Amino acid sequence: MIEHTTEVPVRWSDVDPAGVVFYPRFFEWYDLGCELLFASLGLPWPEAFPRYDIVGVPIVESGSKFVSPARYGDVLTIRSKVAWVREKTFRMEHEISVGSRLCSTGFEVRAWVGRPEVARRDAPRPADSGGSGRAAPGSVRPDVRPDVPGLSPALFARIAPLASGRRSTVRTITRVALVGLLAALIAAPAAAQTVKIGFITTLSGPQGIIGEHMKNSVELALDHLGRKVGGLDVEMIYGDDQVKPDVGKQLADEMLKKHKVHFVSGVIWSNVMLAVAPTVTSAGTFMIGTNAGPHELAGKMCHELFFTTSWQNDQTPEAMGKYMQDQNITDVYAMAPNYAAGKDMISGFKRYFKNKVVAEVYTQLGQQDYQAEISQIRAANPKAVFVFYPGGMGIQFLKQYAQAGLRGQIPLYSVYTVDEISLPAVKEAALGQFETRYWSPDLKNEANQKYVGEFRKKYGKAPVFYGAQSYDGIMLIDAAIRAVKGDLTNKKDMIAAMRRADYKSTRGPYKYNVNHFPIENFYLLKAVQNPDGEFAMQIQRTVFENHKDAYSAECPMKW
Amino acid sequence: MTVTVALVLEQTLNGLQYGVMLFLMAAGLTLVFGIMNFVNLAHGSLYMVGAYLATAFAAWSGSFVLGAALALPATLLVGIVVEVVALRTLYERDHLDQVLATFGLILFFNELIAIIWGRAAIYTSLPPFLGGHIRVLPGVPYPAYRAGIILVGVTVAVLLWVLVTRTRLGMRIRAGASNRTMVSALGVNIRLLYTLVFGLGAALAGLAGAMAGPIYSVQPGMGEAILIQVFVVIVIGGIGSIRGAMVGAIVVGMADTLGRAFLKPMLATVISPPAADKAGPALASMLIYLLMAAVLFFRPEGLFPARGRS
Amino acid sequence: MAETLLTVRGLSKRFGGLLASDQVDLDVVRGETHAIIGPNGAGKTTLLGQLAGDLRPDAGAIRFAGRDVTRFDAPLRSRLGLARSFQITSIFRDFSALDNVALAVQAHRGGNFRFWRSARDERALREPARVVLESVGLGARAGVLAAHLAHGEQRQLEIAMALATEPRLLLLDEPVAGMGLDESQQMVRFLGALKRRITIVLVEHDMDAVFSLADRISVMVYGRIIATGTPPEVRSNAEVRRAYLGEDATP
Amino acid sequence: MAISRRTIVLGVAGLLLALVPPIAALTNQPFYVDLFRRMMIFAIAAVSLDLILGYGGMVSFGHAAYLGIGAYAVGIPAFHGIDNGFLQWGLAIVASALTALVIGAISLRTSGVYFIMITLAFAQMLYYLGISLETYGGDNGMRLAARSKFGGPIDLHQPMVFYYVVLAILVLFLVLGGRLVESRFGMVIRAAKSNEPRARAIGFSPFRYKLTAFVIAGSAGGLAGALLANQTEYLTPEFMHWTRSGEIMFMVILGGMGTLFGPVIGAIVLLLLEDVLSALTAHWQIVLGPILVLVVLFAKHGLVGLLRVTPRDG
Repeated sequence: MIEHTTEVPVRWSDVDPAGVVFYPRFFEWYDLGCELLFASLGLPWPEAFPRYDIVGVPIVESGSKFVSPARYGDVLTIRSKVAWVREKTFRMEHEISVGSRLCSTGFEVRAWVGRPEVARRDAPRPADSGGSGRAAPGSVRPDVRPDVPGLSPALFARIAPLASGRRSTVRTITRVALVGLLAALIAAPAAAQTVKIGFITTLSGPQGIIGEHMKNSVELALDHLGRKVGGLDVEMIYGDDQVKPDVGKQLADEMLKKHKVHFVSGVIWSNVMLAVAPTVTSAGTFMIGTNAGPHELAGKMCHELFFTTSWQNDQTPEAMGKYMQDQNITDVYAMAPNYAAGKDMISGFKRYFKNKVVAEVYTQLGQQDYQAEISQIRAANPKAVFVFYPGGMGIQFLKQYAQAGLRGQIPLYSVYTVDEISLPAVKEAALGQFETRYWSPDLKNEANQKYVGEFRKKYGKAPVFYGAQSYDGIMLIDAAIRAVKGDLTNKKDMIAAMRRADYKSTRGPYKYNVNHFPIENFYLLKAVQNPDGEFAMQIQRTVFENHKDAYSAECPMKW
Repeated sequence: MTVTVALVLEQTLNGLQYGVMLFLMAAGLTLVFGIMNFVNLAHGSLYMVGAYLATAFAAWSGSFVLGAALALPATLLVGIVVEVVALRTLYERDHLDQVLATFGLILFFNELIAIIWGRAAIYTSLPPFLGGHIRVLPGVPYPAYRAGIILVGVTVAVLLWVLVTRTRLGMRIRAGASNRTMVSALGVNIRLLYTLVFGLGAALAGLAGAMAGPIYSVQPGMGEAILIQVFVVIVIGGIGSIRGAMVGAIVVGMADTLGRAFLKPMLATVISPPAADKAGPALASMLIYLLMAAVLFFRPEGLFPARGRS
Repeated sequence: MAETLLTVRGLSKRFGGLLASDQVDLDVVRGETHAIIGPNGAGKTTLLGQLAGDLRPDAGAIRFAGRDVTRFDAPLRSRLGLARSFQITSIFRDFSALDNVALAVQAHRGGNFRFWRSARDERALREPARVVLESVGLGARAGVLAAHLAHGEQRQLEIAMALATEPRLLLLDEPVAGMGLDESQQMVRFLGALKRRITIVLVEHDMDAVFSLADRISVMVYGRIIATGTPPEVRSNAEVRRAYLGEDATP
Repeated sequence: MAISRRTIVLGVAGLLLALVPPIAALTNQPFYVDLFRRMMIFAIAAVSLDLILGYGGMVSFGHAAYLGIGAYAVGIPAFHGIDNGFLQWGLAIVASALTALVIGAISLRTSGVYFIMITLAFAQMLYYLGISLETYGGDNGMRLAARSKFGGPIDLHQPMVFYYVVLAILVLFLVLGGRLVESRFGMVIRAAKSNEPRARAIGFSPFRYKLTAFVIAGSAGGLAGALLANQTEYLTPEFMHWTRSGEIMFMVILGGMGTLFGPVIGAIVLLLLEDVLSALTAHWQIVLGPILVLVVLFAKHGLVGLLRVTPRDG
């Protein structure tokens, strides 16, 4: 779509005594943005209006939302674009930000107002003009009417050169061209639009296996949608963040500025998500998270353009806490790696587990040998052990726990430790292990059975929740684009569509919380061995129904 | 949590076992380092190759011992091929170039393994006959497999000691450690000696990998997780000295294990328990680095510097 | 008796079982050229190392120009005017000949914490260096990379570097070792001229060079000095002949 | 004379880098401004490491520690609402200088591989310290609320302005570095690298000068860290991980040790290689690994060495 960016320093005259911009100034800047956009199309108002006998493009309706204050000395970036063009009016949308910090979003609906007598005299009258009498100044010219919605290819072909700015043809084109031009340049791309989706995950290194599952699930989703998302051709751009936040941010910048993607999705790790999400949303693009759910994004950093198809990090341990509380287990020995997610897990567990926690032990990130900790557990002889050990750490802990003979003596409960990636590597060492999760391969709903079945057929192994979340992410985007009939510029309606989450999710139907985190069920799963010898996780019971995360209250968004 | 004598003894045993594990890795590294003055970051990759090969052979042959036995010569072969192809020309170069070249090898091996076996960790299990527990202490069952590791580690130490001190090859190795140029001047086919020593180092790493397979996670990149700790061991022990590697391994093994087990309770007696809860884990993970800095401060060449002032 | 510049008392140094210096006493008079000879492995280089401050003696004391320098390290002794050359040529191979000598001048000028002005443009360093280079006959080779100098030229460069520090005592460790006949004669001629200006301790195997340069000679065997005297005295000393020519030394 | 040739090359390099933003604006590819700015920031870190690695022969395997310190010197004040640029960057330089002084004083007592290992150890200690700093996000790291503020025209939120600030600092470092390595101070550390026993024999006691060089390199690394924090607007202890130190070392070696422009070229080539290769295949490391080995085997003096015709003078 047509877009134009300009930069304006905030001058002393724009601010009130407190140094904060006086709000009406934003409307002047919107007007400036609109004017410069026209100029960028080779139609500066002072020159275009007399040439096409246009009095002006007065504002019929305007509004603005103020997100954060701009101050004296800031340099504002004003991004203006034409949202749509109708018979008599067209809508401009603006965003004003300081660097990457959004200050305000606004819109103007403007009308064409032509000068009546002069126009009739020398303007060639298109066949279907059907003039409806004199257009009083201020009223709109009935004959200035391209056929709605798109423009006839012939007329478009004639004025297309204008877009490339060749001066010679301008004088011969009539006033109709002015309207036709805008409509054509706006409408045309929408028709042949390809939706670009950037997907950031980890593809190299040991954790690359998770990224592989996510990428496979996205590709499977595209197969199920006939390689079209929301009816539009789709271009996927994958990025390998190498588990580094600054690489993740650089990928996001590349996708936003170089590839100009419409959606960014994926991201496994909380620290990468905290670097990527704000970058994407402040650039006015949708961020559809498919794994990491740090509490900051569920709380004060929630954003209307951020949705996740996974969960908030604390919800899964909360479910385990509730289950163990309901079973009135006490004397629990809690363990996790010594990093932010580890602490989140244990605090989430204790939010619902009120009985006695014998000990809270944090081990070194990436530790291999847990024999010392296992001896401590045996000495403490607790009634149950609750752990969080993702990836390689989990495999090592489970093996060593079983090898130390504790598997039979002290029941082990865990979160994000036993999954379809680690299970094949530990097998019987995890038999009988309890985990809580929002999803499981054996969840009985039509979408999930299709996903699990097709994934197994195409990739020859069981899918894992990282994949299910990514599959849902694509489906969510598809539903949103379908709801706005392919008009990717209509973010307002896409947000509304996404909030309804009316797509067939692998977890079954769910609703969104105010902070765009799912309100969903959580189940207790157990590692069992199927008759055919394969180890799998099976749902035992539902722990939470429509469980909300604990941070949504902090989110300022209300809808 | 009461700190009973049995617990202290058990943790000491754990420390010993972890030390022996580190020694298996450190022996090969310090040998290559001492003889050829060669910094081999890819030693961790040979450890990984050993673990993968042992698991594959064990699955194919059905017996863990056979698997490990086959993995040794295979890793030896891989080591020799790598030495001849890439590393042979680097002995004269300075440590910086060796670090860069061997880091390139790490990247290569990790991706190669990921391509052949896939990125996910592969399944390994304890050998059935070592699956049980032995009553080392009353009331404290100790995993038989880990006792096995101690046994293997000690045997390897003794064999290495015999090889280095009692055999002709060992004499050349010790001479090479103290003065490389002199050894080559005396007509020893130094090129063959280097290849043999590198192969021996690779075999030792392969053995360590085979032993580690069942208890650690066998996945691409497993070598790097232990690499830094092994370097700490050989630096504390004194580069090039087998004795140094043994002592260094036990010291680091003990310090790391006992630190993780008792540092927090000990700290809690000195500072407030919540502060100890916070400081304990962080300090425990820094412990071996503090240890190394302290040792180097007092003995800049490690505890048993094998290298003469060449 | 002229003032003694260097006095060594009871100097001993042990490497494991080997006693490299065994209670060595030595006096070097200012202005003299004192040679130290002895069979290979007699401990000459170890003695020189202790005098220069590279090796720390196990026992004994070294006094230089009236000060006890036993505890001083090599850089400090050098700054006190005790310069040395090495048995195995040791120069700054990737610097030009002139740079090598200029560095020696700079070491003694001090003021090394200067970060802006290029050292190669400072006349105060380059001129004295060029003069010393000329004096050893390497004037024409100033710009050549040290690594590219011939073996003999590198030995001359080492001496030039020592001289550039304006030393009061020069420790020379086998200056003519590995040189061709005419090269060593040229070096001996050079040292002959030098010995008038500066006190020299000369460790050397080439007897022609020793007897043509040395005012006094000390003979060292198995870490001990068994005789000191003028060249004729030492030549006729039975003890020396037995040590040098084996048991049945006939006069 | 070498100096003029160096000024010419400096001028050309500066010009080329200065042209990137206008070209990016013309081709409507603003992304390349960010990409090249990130490369220049790592080039600054590489040049600072080259001072002690290439010229001083001190193989510090923990130089990323100063990147981390510099980044947190911006992040922590910003967290408490202080986003004055001069204060933050000043703190970055001072804090990393002090850390370098402590680490250097202990490490420089050792040499060879022991020096490599002890510098690595200190950096890992700071890495684990960073992970346990819960108030500042620990392992998750921390968002930088706003980029350093300097007032007036220098507003880092403007991609172009920030780009030219970084370019100016890089050029400044190259000029200062060029002078420093030729100065009396530079000659001492280069002599100590070339032949330490000989340097001691002619009267230098190199420890003080090597330590000073270590501190200078550390503080420069700290400034690079401050720039990196502003570039990514996000900081994590992972900046200090030993693999990051390895990356900076590779840039110096790849480009050419003991030259000023080597590290700049090394930084650009390595980061471009990573960016391009990772876009091509998920198994990009199987290509990068052997490339590193080949560079070590055949390009002894790094890429600059390949370009330079005359042998490198002292």
